[in-house]
Amino acid sequence: MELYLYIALFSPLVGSMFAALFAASPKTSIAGIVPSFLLFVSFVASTILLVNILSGGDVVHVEMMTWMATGNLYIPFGFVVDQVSVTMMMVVTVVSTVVHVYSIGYMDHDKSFNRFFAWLSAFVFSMLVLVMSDNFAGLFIGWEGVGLCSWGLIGFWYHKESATWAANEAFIMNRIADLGMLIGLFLVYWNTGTLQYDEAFAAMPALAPEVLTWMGIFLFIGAMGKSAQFPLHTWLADAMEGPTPVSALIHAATMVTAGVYLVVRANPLYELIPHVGLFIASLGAFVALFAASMALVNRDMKRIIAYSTLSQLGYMFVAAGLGAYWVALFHLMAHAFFKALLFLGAGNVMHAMHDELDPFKMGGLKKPLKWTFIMMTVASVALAGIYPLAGFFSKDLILEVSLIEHHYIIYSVLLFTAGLTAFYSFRLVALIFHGEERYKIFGIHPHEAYKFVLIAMSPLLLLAVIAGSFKMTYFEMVTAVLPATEYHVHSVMMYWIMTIGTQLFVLLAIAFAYKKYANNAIAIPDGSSKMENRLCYKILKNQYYIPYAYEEYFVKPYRELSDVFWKHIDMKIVDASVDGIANIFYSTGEKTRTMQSGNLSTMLKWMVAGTVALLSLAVVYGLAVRYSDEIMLILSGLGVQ
Amino acid sequence: MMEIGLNHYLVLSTILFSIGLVGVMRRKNLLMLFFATEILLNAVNIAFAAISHFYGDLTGQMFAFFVIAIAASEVAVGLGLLIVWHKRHGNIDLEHMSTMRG
Amino acid sequence: MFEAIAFYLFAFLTISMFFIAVTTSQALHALTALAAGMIFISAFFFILGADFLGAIQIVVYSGAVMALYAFGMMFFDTTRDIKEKKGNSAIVFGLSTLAAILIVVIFAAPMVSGTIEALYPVVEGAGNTQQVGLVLFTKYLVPFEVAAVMLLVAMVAGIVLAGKKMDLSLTLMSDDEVMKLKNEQNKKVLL
Amino acid sequence: MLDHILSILIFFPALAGIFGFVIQKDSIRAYGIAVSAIEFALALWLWFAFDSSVSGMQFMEQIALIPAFGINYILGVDGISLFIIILASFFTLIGIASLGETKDEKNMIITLLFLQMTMIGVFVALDAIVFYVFWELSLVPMLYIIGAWGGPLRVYASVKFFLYTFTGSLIMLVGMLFMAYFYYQATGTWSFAILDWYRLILPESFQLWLFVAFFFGFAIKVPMFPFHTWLPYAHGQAPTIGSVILAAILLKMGTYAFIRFSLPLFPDASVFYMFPIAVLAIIMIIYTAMVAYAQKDIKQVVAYSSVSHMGVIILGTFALNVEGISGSIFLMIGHGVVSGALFLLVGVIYDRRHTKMMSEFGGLAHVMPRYATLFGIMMMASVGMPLTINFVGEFLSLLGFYEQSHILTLLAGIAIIVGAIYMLAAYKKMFFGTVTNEANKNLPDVNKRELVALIPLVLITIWLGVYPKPLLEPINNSVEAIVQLMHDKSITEEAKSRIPNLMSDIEITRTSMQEVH
Repeated sequence: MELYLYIALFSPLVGSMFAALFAASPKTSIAGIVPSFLLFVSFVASTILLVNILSGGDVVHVEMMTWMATGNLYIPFGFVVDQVSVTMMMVVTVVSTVVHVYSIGYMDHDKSFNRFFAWLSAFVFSMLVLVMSDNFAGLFIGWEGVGLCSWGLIGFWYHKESATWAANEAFIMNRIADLGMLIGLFLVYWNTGTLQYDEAFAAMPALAPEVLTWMGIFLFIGAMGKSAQFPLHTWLADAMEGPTPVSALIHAATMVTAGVYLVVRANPLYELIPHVGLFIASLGAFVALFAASMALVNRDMKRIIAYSTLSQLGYMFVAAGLGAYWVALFHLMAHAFFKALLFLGAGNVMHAMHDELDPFKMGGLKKPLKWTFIMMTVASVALAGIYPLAGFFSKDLILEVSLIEHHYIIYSVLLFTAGLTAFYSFRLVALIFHGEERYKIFGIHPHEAYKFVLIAMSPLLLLAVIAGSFKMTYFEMVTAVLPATEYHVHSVMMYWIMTIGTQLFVLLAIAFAYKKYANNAIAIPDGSSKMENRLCYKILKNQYYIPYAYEEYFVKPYRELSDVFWKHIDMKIVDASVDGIANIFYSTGEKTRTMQSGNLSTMLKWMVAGTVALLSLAVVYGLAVRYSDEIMLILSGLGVQ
Repeated sequence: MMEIGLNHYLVLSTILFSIGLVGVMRRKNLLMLFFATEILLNAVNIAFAAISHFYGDLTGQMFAFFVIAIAASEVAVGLGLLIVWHKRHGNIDLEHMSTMRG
Repeated sequence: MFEAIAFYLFAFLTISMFFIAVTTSQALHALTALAAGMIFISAFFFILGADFLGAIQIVVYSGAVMALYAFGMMFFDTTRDIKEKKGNSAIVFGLSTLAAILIVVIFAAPMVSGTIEALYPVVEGAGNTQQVGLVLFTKYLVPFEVAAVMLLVAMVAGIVLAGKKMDLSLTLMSDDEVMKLKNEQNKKVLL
Repeated sequence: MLDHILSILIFFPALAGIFGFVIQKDSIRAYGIAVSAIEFALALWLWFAFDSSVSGMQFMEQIALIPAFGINYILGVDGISLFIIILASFFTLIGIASLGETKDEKNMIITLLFLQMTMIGVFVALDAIVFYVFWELSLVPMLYIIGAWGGPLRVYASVKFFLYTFTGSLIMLVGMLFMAYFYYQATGTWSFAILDWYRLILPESFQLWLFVAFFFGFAIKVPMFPFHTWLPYAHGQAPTIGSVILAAILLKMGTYAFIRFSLPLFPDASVFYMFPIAVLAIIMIIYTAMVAYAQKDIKQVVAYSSVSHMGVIILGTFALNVEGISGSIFLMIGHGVVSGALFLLVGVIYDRRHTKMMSEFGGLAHVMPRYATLFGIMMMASVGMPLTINFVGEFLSLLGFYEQSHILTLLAGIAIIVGAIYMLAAYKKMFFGTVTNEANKNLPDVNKRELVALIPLVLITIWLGVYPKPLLEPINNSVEAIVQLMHDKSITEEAKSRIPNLMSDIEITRTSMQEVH
């Protein structure tokens, strides 16, 4: 089994290096095919590991080699394939294999084709390190590794200013969170003496509650960055500057869920500190609503999906925060499938529309892009949580969890958000695929994506439909390591009312979206309509002015302060005082050179004066020695030691 | 007062020394400056001899001998230099010697 | 008693002679006063029992050094008054007095005057000259010889400096001629 | 030969440098490469022969110089200095091998060989006077390199460099003399041997003063805020090779000396000054990172980033526990490799365009993809990406200091944010976007000569990031000895509690201890 573990882990790395060999040479399709194949190998190996776990095999735990060892610190490169990580591995390898194959088609005309695959495979490797590591340090390696790859992929089209800006923003914002993560690691190490999961978690119940609280908070700050929780969320929407497969893989299915994974992985810690868990859940609920509200009015297809991702991450955190770790993980998995599908579909649309992102400029694309239409609709239905698609099982479960745990505010927020989700998802679908064919004005002739691309997407389509049916198998598997709380509404009546009510609410929202946006004469927002002039619309459109505020109150002051530090403090104070001291000597020399008038008589006078000065020093010293006791007495009387 | 001790000699030596200092500082004529330095040396010699006497130690006298020897050499070389300077410039005034101006 | 009278007398004489030497504007007066002062100083040496030193003082200073000065002065115009620009005499006297007071204070301080020990004690039953000879030719032999060499060097230096080109007056020559001469002599010691 | 390998390591390059004067101009480069390659091979041999399980000094040599004052020529190497020595010989080799078109190449190479002598001398000297001599001598070749081959302000920069560091080390010298005097008072014999000094326990008040005296010498060399202003000038004006050696090795002298002198000699003072120094280090980290962000000149960005990283090293050193000190030593190596490589990379573009202004560039990734890749790797290493060499050091340093203060570590951790900001901003300005400047359209990519220098550095960066054990193990052993020594020597309660007691058998600490009062 260890062999399969290594194959699963390292074949993406090999693929990445293979593609990197061709990074500087012109496009060769082999640079895309080989990494995709290797990822498939990785997927197969992961499946074997999954089967092993499912069939009751032991958890595979290997220690490859020592990484850092000094003092009491011992950090190995250790990997563990248990029920949680194998779930993540499956998600990662499935989605990334699909995305790789898809990218061969999507990036077909890009001159940096080879480089793209190098980065993409490197990302998968980092992500696998993240989920498979058996200690916090290994997690951090993967954590930073995915950040790096995300930077490289968001800024993949580095000639675009907006892309590179977004890449840097994502990296730096993640770094802010990583600091929290790092501090969390330090706390774990100094309090438990180890960074291994099993040993650290075993030592935690004995620790003081404050320490555990801080630990939980700092680790969660790390999770907030990667999972783009408020207030570190702005990077995710901007990250849509990257190629669409990247958005599908990194910013929907895998990397952004790392935060959820961390909380799930650290469940023994968060079990001990339910108040932090409640905070996580509240923040999750807030972000769910907050992100969904921003998605309502956005005019950028990818950003809408990104906000929806953000919103779904909020759902996951609600589940994780309330202690329903397996639910969070389940939603993570289901979400990965349908959200990746949604993004890939969006990628097809973009290709067809020559990188147009504004859905108001599309419309009626269901004819030329039939398959894409089907896929995106299915994915949206799944996202909205309609029975029997994947979203229903996972999302409804979260609603139930919040209800059962008696957090009614969270419940109502989530319920309302579910309606919003349905609305904006189908607003998008309606705008793109239905109604008038507005794209014709721009002289575009959309065409469907390559066949193999569509075939590559089909596994995701399938999974988005059927993922819900794995629920019980999955539950039995992961509860081997996660708390096995079953969430059942006590009365059957209540359950049915709730479920049907939710479904109806969601369906209503969908209908409303279709009614508003699927007809031929929709109002294209041009700043004239009454709604657009409302304050709340403006706030939503400007993303609550948060990016603006960051720019205004963090970025600009930082830049200005840096300038002040350099030009005024460093140059005018620190350096100037050094030069000032040097100048004192210099000017003393300049002034006293008149003493050396060359006139011997004057010099002789100075000589005598010097002699007198030396003699007086001798006298003073002699007196001081002679009367040292008295002097000390006087000084001590004055309070000098 | 009547018993002459070491301090009397030292005070005398000091007085002579300060007279020499006055000469050194006041004189602008190099020859006169040389005279003043002779006074300085002699003042010190008195102190040496006196200390030697009152402590019963000959080291002071030895030093005085060497001081005299040095004074003699100094006069010889100094006068030679003085004469050359006088030949070249026609005076031996300190005020005119300022080539070492910094 | 006699010692005290002699001390004060010679002290007065010496101080006044030296004072004249540093204040007079006549070179000849200064020279004469200096020579007299030197002789009076030798009196102290005799009082202190350093007979040999006293004799040397008279021979070397009043004899050799003064004669040297006298010869040297022949080269200069000594008859006329020496015109000197008077500086600020307050500084001059003030500094000197200060120096004198400080030295006295230092020498009079108990920690200095109380800690002197005889390194080469006076040998009993020998005359001063004999004693000096004993120390000078044993402990101080090397410095003595070095001093002798130094005197020789000084003598040669004096002759070279003062005696060369006595027939030429560099003062009366124009700068060009001096330069020419210098070039001809080619790096000989001239100036 | 192994018995005298340290002396050979010191004096071989110097002798070879003297012979260099008679070498033909055409063959001087080959000669220089050969000499530094032999030196590097010797350094590797030293590593090979080094017994990493021993915590004390190895390959000791001792020759009496002035026995009356206990000044001896004592050399020795332990886990702390071993790798800096190897790094020094490695960088001299790389520096000479990658030397671009330089006027007066012969003198440059000879100067570099002399510089190598002084650098290695500093790191192997175990006698304070010998240490001081090499410490000061190292200024001279650097003064020449900046002053003779530098930019337009080279004279100002070199004089400032020289005088500033010289002033600091004079204060250090006074401290050393006092230290020897105290040793004399305590034992009745003079000694300048550091290992002898280790046995001396000084009262706390003495320690405080002596610590300050040593601190000035070391802090200016590091350079710590606010003594850092010579560095940007020196880097800004120095030729590429000068900046590389300066950043990679010379700055490490200061931090190395902290570990060699300040910590074991004055454990109580180290604890006493720990927080003030940590605050300075944090100012260094954040403030200089911000200043780096404001720079317009890419070389200055790297220069200020050096200062910022040195702050982390200082912080790790003053963690006073094994994790922190090991981390700071490892970070010295890491920062040496990374900043050296970054300066080499800046040199690459400077050779082509003769400007270092970032506004002149933009979109270089299009024209020089290999260059952009190498720069990117090194930038990420500088930012502290895990699995690169810098991360190990930074992680351990911060981890170590976390035990001493949580809040300060949190502040110091901002390093990873601000570091990313200035580096990414600089990278974006230089490499991203479209090529706007005509002069950049046809720049040639990195050539073979430059690759020879850069590829090994990249490999080391990643190798030691993934597998730091070969270095960490010997470092760890020697650091444990130092920490235990500090614990045993410390007098005050606070110091005893702050410096961990490892309770292991370590020989230097078991020798006699004397109280001095």
